[in-house]
Amino acid sequence: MLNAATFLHEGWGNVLIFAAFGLVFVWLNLFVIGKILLRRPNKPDQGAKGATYECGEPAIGDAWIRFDIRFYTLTLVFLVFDIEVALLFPWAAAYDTFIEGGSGGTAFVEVLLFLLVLGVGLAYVWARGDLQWTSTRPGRALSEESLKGGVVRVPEASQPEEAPR
Amino acid sequence: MTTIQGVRLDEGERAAPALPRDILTEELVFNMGPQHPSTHGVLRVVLRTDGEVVLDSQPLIGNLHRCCEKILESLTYIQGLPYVDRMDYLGALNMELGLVLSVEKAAAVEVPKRAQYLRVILCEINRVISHLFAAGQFGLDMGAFTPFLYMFREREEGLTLLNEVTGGRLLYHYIRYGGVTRDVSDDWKRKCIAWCDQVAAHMDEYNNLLTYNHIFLNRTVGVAIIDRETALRYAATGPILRAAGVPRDLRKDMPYSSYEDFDFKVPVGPHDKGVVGDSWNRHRQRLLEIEESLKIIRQAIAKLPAGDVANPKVTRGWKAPEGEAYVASEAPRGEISCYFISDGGKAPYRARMRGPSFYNISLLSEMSRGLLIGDLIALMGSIDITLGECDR
Amino acid sequence: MTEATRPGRPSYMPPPERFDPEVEQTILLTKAEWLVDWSRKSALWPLGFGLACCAIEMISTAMTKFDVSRFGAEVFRATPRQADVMIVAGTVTHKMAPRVRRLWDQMADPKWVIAMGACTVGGGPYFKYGYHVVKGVDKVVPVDIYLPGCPPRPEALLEAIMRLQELVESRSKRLNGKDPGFTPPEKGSRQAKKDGISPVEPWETEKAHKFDDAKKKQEEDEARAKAAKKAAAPAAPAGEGAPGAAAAPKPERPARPPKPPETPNPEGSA
Amino acid sequence: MTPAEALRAAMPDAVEEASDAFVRVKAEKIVEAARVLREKCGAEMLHQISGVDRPPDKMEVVYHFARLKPAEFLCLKVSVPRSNPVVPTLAHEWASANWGERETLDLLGVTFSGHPHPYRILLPEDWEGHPLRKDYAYPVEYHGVDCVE
Repeated sequence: MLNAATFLHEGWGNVLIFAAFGLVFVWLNLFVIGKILLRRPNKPDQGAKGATYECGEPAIGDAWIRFDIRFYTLTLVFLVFDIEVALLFPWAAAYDTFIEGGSGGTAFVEVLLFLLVLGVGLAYVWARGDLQWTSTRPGRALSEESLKGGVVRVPEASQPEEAPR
Repeated sequence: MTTIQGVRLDEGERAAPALPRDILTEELVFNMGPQHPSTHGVLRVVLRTDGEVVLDSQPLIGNLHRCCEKILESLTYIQGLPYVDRMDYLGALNMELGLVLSVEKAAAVEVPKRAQYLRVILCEINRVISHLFAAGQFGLDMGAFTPFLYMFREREEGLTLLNEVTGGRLLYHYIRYGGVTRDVSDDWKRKCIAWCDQVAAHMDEYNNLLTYNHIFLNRTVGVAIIDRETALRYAATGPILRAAGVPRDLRKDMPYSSYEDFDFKVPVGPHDKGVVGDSWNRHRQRLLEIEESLKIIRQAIAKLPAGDVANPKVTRGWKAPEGEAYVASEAPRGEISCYFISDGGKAPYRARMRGPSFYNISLLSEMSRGLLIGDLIALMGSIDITLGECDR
Repeated sequence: MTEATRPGRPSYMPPPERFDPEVEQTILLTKAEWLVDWSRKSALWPLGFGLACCAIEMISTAMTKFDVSRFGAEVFRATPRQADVMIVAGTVTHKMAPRVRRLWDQMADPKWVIAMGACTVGGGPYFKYGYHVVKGVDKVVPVDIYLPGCPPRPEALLEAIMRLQELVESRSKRLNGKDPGFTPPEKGSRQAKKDGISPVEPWETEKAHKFDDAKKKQEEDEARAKAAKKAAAPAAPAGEGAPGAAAAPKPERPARPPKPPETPNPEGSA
Repeated sequence: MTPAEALRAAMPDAVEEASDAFVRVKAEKIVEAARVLREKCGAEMLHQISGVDRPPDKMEVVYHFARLKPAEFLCLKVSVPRSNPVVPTLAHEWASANWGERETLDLLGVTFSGHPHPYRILLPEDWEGHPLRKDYAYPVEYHGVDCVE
């Protein structure tokens, strides 16, 4: 039977407060801030606003270029070890139940095995030199010939010089 | 030859021919342009990079060309002085001294001893302030914001000191041909000595905070090494040359404005860490030069002779007689010089000012090949450029 | 002579588009409008964009002694996308002008401009002989606050930021009709703030283009007639004493083109 | 050894005028003269290149070399006709000449033959005229922005 005491006791009080709070925020967003947003200055393509920002210059060169492979392998390596850590979290959380269940030792050894397997992967990648993402392997763009430099060489002008009309 | 935004970029092959065709990778060309936190002003650098490694760069200057030399030829002698201040707005008094020295040598104007001492005192204070800004800015480029705040504390006191004598905080118009405009009071001398002690006391604080900071060391030791030969080839002078091991300081080698009366050491070459000529040595070089400048200030104040501060013969409408001179002096960023020609007219016939940053930046293109982009920032921060004197 | 190619209008500037007032008049708001303006005023993020000597004074203002963070403006954003105020601190040269304009275009609205230093207000010391210096940055971007001084002291920049905050805050008063129309604050800014006097919104009147329809055409014709009459008179050789030895005649300054017409005070508030 | 003696000894015909302050050489011989200064007189740094406009017919290019031990400046002058000022470039041996000559080209219009990158350095690419010439007419307008208020 619903009366004031049971109403509060069964927790409906909290629901009432949260509902009130929710409605206030809904009203605030829809009506008050909504109207203000409607009246913000809205000039999406004024002048060069849409152009890519490159320190105040019209962007030269092209961003859609073929990057070096080494960045791709590096992200793959990161992905693998990220998942590995993600898998360690539940194990760590449940480790006390293992101890109560008496199989703490075996759980620990299993994790070591798991880490060992991934360690082998890390060693392979390390030996192959893929972790060294800064320097490029010989034969890549950073060969002696291109390091000779001189004036900046660029494939071709991809952007007209004058500001877009 | 393609032109992109005023940049003459040579037509070049897409990548090194040694690559097998299938895994051809391209280079990214972009601007580290006029509006960039680490270019210390409106310098624009076009970079060609492979990933993080800079293959080639081309600094493009001229965004702050303010026609200084044409103005010096159009205005009378006295009117032209404020424009020389605005060349290196961080070491403005040294710029004034540069122009004034060559005009005085050409016109054989005699400067009273007290005025020479006052010029030395204020120029050295200006050098300390400029080096504090440069060291703090370099720390800021490397990501350490706090040292910049600490160094600015001393810099603000120094600015108030100069403000008290010259009337300006950053640009002073204090030095005239044949002397200076105002004398200093005894109270000011006491404050100046107190300020010198304060800066000297805080030097080890800066070193612990920034110079010997582990991260800073990793970022700057052995990075962008400018050796003696490259510096001389590009005529890069000042802390860059001295950090590269060349004991060249015009205050010692070609003394002017009675610098020979003071004994101070010229810090040179490899300091206690890092390789000779690397970014860390340039930074350490500036901090050591601050300590030397403080010594000079103390000696100059102690030995300040009596006498008037300006040459009475030089009045407002003064004109230099026919003649020419080339005098160089040591500004915080390098050697400035003025090739002054006078034909007896109301204005200088030609006053060719040398901005050290103009030559310090020109070695950026060769030095940046093979650097990482972060190291290029270390290189630019350590050579400490001011675009005012670079573009004039 | 279309609007885009009117002399005195930089070629890299897009043609101005009209701001349609209807959207604004329909909705009158009180507290919410003030809330938005108060939040914008208290967090004016400047664009880290120092050109010359004034930039060093701008950095001094951001440091501990003058501490611009008391006004919420110490976060210097490196990219224009996240900046609200463009403090043009230093000499704008002709080579730099298109870049300043592009940076201003790339800033998100609402945006303001403080012209810091005599060079940006009107060419400053480089006015007469600076062939490469733009005589005042309002030829390039619409300026809200002009801050003279060479370089202005950090306290002056703080004053400029306070004036800008009044400009931002006055927007809600103006929109709510409580504003008796734009008259520049005669006495100190405190007085102006009390009276609720506020200039018109920067993004509504493009000050840089200084144009208005009928009235301007008539002023231009007058100016052109006067210039033609002055050009007819013998051009007196101006300029200082030519250097004695050189035989070449001193080049006298070119005839002054008709002055671009001023914007009259907008008649009244919305 | 002073520059005057060294240059007289090395290339007597190229020296037009020699005094203790400077040596004026023929324009074509400037590269060899600089080389003599480097080997014989110990000039280690090209300190400054200055162009001087001497209307109506002369244009001067003044090179200041810096010697470190004992510290001194050695001056070379070259005068070329003002109508077509051409001077061979020093940029291949003295790297600081690269930008110095580009600025002289930019502000005074002296072309340096053989320069690796002969373009304006300070003024925009499409700027007309060379400002430091005595008869330079101020621009009225550049890209739509008025130059005279």
